[in-house]
Amino acid sequence: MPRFEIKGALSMQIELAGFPYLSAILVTCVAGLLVILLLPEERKAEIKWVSAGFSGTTLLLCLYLFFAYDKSKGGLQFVEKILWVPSLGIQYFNAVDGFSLPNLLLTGIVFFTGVLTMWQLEERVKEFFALYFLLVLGVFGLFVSMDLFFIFVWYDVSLFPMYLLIAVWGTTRKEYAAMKLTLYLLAGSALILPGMIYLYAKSGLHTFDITALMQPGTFTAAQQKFAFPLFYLGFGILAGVWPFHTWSPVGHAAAPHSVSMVHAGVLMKIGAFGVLRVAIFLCPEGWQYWSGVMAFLAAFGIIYGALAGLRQTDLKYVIGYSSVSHMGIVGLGLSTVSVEGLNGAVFQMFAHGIMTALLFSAVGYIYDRTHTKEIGELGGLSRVMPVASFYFILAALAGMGIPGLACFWGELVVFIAAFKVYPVRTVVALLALVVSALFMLRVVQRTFYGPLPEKHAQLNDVSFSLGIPRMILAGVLLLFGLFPALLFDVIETASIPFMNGLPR
Amino acid sequence: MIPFWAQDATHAMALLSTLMPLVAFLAIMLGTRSKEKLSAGLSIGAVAVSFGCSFLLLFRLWNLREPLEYSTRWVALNTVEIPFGFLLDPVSLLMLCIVTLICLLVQVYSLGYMAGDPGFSRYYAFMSLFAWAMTSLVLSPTLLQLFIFWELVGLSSYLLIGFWYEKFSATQAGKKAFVMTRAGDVSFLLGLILVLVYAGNLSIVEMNSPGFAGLMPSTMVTFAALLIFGGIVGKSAQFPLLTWLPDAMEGPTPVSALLHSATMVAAGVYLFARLFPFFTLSPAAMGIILFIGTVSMLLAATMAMVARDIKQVWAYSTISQLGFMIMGLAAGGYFAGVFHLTTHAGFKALLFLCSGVLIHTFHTNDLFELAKGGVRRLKIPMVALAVAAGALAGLPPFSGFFSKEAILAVLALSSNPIWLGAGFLGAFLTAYYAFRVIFILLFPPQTATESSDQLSGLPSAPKPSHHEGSSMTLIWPLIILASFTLLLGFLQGPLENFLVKEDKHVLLSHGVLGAWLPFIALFFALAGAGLAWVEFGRQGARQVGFAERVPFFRDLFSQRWYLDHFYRFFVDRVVDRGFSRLFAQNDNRVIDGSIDAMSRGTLETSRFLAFLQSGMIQYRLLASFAVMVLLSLYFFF
Amino acid sequence: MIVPFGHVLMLAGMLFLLGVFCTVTRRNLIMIILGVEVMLNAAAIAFVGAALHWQSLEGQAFVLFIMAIAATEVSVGLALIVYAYRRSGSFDPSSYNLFR
Amino acid sequence: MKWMLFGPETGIFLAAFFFLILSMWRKPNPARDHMYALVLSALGVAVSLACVGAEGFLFSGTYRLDLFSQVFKVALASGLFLIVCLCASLEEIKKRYRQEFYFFLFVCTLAMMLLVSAQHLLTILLALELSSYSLYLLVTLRRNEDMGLEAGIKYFLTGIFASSIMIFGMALLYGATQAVYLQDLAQVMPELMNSPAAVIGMLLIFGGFFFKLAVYPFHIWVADTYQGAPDQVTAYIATASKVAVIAIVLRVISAVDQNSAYLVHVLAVLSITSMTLGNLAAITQKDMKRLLGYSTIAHSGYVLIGILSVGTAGYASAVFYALALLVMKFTVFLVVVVVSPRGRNLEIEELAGLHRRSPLLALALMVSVFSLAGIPPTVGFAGKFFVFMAAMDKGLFVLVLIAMVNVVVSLYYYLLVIKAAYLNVPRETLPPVHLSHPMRCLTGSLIATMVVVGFYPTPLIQLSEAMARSLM
Repeated sequence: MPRFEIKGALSMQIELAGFPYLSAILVTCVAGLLVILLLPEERKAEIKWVSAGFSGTTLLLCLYLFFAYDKSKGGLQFVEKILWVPSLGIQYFNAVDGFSLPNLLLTGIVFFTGVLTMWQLEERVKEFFALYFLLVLGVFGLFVSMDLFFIFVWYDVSLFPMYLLIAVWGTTRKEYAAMKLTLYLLAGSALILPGMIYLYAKSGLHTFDITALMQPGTFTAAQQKFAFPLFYLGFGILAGVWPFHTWSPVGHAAAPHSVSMVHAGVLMKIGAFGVLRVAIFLCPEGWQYWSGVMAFLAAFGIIYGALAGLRQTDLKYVIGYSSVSHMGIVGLGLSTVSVEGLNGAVFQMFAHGIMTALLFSAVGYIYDRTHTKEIGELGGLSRVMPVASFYFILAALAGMGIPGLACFWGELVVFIAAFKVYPVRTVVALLALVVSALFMLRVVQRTFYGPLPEKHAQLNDVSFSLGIPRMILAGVLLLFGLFPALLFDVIETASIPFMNGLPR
Repeated sequence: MIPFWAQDATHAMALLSTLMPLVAFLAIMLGTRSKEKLSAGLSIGAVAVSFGCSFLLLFRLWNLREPLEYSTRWVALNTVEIPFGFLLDPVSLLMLCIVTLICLLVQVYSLGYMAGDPGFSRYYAFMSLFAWAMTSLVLSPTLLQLFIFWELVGLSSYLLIGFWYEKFSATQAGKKAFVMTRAGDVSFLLGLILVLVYAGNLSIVEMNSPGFAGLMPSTMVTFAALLIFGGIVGKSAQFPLLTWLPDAMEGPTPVSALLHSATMVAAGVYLFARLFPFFTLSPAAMGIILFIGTVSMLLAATMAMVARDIKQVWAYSTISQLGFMIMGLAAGGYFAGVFHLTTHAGFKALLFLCSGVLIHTFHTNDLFELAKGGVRRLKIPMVALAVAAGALAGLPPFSGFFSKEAILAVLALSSNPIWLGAGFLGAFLTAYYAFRVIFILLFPPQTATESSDQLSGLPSAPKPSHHEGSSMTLIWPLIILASFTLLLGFLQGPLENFLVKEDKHVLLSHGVLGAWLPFIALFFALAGAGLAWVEFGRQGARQVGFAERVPFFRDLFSQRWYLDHFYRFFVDRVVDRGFSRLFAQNDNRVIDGSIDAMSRGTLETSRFLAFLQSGMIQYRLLASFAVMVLLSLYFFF
Repeated sequence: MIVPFGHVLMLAGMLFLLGVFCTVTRRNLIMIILGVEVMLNAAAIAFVGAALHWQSLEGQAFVLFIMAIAATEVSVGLALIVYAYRRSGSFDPSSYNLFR
Repeated sequence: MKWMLFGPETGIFLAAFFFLILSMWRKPNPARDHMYALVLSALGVAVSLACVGAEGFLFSGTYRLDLFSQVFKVALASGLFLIVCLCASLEEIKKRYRQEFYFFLFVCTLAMMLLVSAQHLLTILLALELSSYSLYLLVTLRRNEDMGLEAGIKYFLTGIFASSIMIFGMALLYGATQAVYLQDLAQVMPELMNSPAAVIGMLLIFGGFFFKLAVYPFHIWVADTYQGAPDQVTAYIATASKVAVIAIVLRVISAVDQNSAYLVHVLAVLSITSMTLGNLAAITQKDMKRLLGYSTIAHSGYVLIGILSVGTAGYASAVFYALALLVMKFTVFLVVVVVSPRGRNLEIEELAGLHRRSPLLALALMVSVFSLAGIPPTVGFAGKFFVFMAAMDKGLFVLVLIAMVNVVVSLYYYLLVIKAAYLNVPRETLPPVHLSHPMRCLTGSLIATMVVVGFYPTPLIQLSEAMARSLM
């Protein structure tokens, strides 16, 4: 007689607050992926339309979430909880709060515009969009998940399509870059996983639920101090923390445009978000203990990225290094252990995401026409493609922190917060503002101004339809630059309660 | 979410005067780029509305006692609140009027000047952007809002300097302008954060209130004041960040007139005036500021003495005059500084617009070329130029005389006579270089004029393109500004009443020199002009200045005291080839190198291990057995 | 038991080591198999000794099975080796190094 | 009826016997023989499934039936069935040996089934020897006799060497404890944890298992044998054989190990060495099967982590990992078997252009390779995760860290494989790979299994936990 029984395999414990919008986002991605897989390879136009449709749906869902989120109530909303693996305490636990909402919106925007940016792709279309959907699926999953196990799962899901995306559709030294990037980032996960399991084992709560693990008193100070660097470095590699940033320029330069967009725009945010969601949420005391080091690495990374970017001759390398610099600002914000710092950091994640996406999107257009990213071979493009140049220049201006564009607010708030805590490090980081202005303007000058090389005289400007993704991104950049309160109000619903809940 | 609703008529007017240009900017960028006339019309209409509103405001609030503040919540963070709004007080209203007036004039002037340029619409869009940023800057109630528009003004400056982007030098100058002012801005931002950290907010009214001193320790006030002054140094092109302004002359001349002489660069001085009570909290900072103002004033004047490019002369003179204003303010002369700012805006814009006509007609910036071309035949521009130069030199009855005299009066009050001496020296040099230009233009060497008449067909002599065609749009703004320059000096009294009101803590006694001061000042100005006459104006003058005769000084002055060399060296060697290269190499060699080495090491290990695995079977058996033995032995430990 | 169990074990151990020595030193496939046989016999002696020591029959049963295993081993092994020898003409284990 | 408990073994034995008879009486007929094998192995699966609930002891307590053994028998039978599925065109084996091939395959499976139920040292020994000898012969059956012979000889020599060490270990253990039943051992071992003879005897016994499991230091045959054996046989060694040995190791260790620090240390050292060595050596391999051989060594290292984290969690994770290995290894070998050029081994470079030749196979390769590398959401990740969880429960943080570093290293060569399949341009354009419909279904369902179980591993985890509990 069978003595055992497999209990509850089908009768899962489910806890839902209304319609599962978050799962709907994930399911939309999966559905898009499956539909693309089932379409025959030759029907490229259909594949693109399907991709646009599904990614547009996710964008709408994200928008809905962003505006439906009850700011007066704050906290976790749209909770979906399913007991996934009972014996190990793994839950399928999705929810959003003020930290994840901006990132979710960012992902939606970049995803959709990324699909549109690749509208002219002709080579291995089906595989590209399938992998692209997989990549974004992981990103969405990570932002909405509140369970450590799933955070790790989504983290890796978002990483491994990168390899093929870069290696197949990439450009400069693509195989080397793809390999380097993948190994680098998975080396990060080699720190995260042990850290995660370590916390799980030490908590004794038998759960991966972040809300349960983050209760004060779950971990001793020593445990937190030990685990924090694991997460910080593990996720930090993805966020381009100096000195683990070298994958970023190489990877960005090699990746196809929309992948660069997602990569710099969203994937790097995953790293920062992971630091926030996992390292800071679970090990607040470790955070306070290590914050000085974080601030140092971040500040140095800011100036380092800017200076190293100054010498690059490849457009995408330049953007890659600027990303290192900008993500340093996020790191600096996170290191301040203050409400403002968190506000600024999350805002900067969003703003930088949109900005880099726009940069890469603009570069993508230029590269597709001129077939070069070498700054030396370009020049005077403003004359033949004023609109395309406009988008790039706008994004570059945002990157320099011009007010009226979203990045300014993130930087401002971070610097205000950081100056209170680390005056010297902040001053060093502020110097980077000058350098980044110098190198961004240098790029703009050499690429878009000056004489136009003969061979590029016949190029066309962005047509209206191709301009749509750039328009969206530029619009978002402006919108949140002019009305930053839209975003700050959301972020504060998370940052204030979180900081108030910290043991002092 | 942000109620931009007007609370009352005053607020509505303030809103209108700032936001109209933004509307124009957006409309041009989004819609009317291809329709040039419409774009220009939109822009000029918008700025005309702002101008109208600002003057209405000025009249409505002429008797304003308390600063009027309107603000709405823009961003509210946990501890940082950033409101958006307007602060209407005498100095902002005055500045607003200056800005909108000159904007309007310059935009009208540009109709003629920029006609036919392929980027006509873009030009007007940028001009509108500037007008919006500048008016908003002027009316900002908090330092943070001011900083935001400060940056935007810098951006529009960048865009307009590099307006002719095909020209390498123009883009280069734009970049330089932006980066150098950025350096100042960073310092400004730091000062701002410092104030924020101590005071908790950045309201200008509160910073200026007497109670502010209690919020911050005095060393911190000094620090903050100096850091904020760093921003002023950048924006107003003071020593040591002064070299961007002459380069900025690469932009179209109306742009130079508007941004780089009359309004934008004056924003620094405006900020100083704005925070005047705050700055006075720190005498140490005021001392340093006074020093820097003086140095800039004198350095720029020396540079102006040898420049051959007409716009460069005026650019140096702008730096010099801005330094002069800062001297006045730093010495405690609030009204004097602001008054000079006002008059300077008028006559400097005039100078540039006149020069613009000349340049537009003869297509050269070189003084001697212009003279050879025969600019003296352009009657109205030349007269206006002479008027403006007179004002610049500080000759009565032009406005410059009154404002300069006011500043010198303040300087005379200071305990250290060196500042007054510097002021007189400045006045002398100013008159000298101003009239140097006038005389060079008016009295070209005889031979040259004749030959140019005879050989007008030669390509060497610049030919006037449309001699008579200096259209009315070019001329009218000149006439209006010239009349202002003539009249403004006599408005000193009312303006002073308006600006300073009851708190006349600045006594206008004339110190040791007493009532003689105006005459001494006039004497120096006349001396300067006389020297210029001797060297450039009189019959048969060699037209070589005294400074140019000494090669050392000639080189020193024309190379801008080698400041640019220093910057070039700094950027090229230290930043570019130093840090940047170091870091880039570090990335390539050290970080990537070590990672690649690690990978190679792994590969080598892999080969080695794989080699070990392919040996003869017996060796491997032996190895296995040995390992088992070792593991067994481990038990005994 | 006349001989102490420890001595039997020592004998078995030495025999085992001899077998190992033969296995890893002799450059001949057949001798390797013989070495293994010796090792098996060492184990068998240990089993016999242990069976006596514990006065239980299970050790003896083991020995029987070990003998069977040894027989299989020789038959399979020799079959392989003879076949290999027919193809390559060599008993030397170092001549089998096709793979790398 | 007690003999019904012996159902799976009987079934497989009869099938083996059938092939023995067939080889004596009938001329070989590949298609027919394959059909027979398919049907018989499917029947074997069915019988095993039917007997999953069996429980009890047989043969005077030397043979134990419980959930643990019965599920493993299902796994073994399925492994056999899957391997037989790959034998449709058995190019690597001469026609006249086909029937013997099936015979040995079935016998080997039978031996492994016996192994997972073995409860007596002698049973273990016999089952192990029986399966080993079948495999020695299977390896040698390769059409390319030089390769087959060399692989066989090396496998054989290592095998007999290891098994004689194991037998000597048994003798030592018996001499020290008098216990030959595992349940007796469980009772006496706690007192003997400090007796050298008992513990070293135990270690030597494990030596025999390590040989089968391909754990350092008895991994020495793996690369050569994997490379030299026929593809199907290699697949069999890599899947079914490993699963069976993991089962018996678990059974033995659950009986004897009472948290002995020594054994944990030794196993930890061996685990680290195995995975590091396997992963490092795999990096520079050109031959796909040889690479998989080294990766097997590494995977054995991971499994050891689960095994040495004694306790239900550790055993459950090891069981999970074993079952996961069965699926993912098999999928890789499926691709290898189908894509292999005739009469040669598959070089990694020859995977070039696979994504054009057969997108499905390329996808299968990618998923299975990522699964082997332990990338979520695949079953391989879930396996690794549970193994690491179990280890961390025992406080083995450093071990987990090293294992994760190894995962990163291993990813390098796995990515090279994927790169070859998706990225490299083949030197000459090869025709599309033809896959029959059943094979397509099989491949598709394998991919689905790996992903779905990886994403929702709960049922499988519950099963492994139940199995681990039945072991205790």
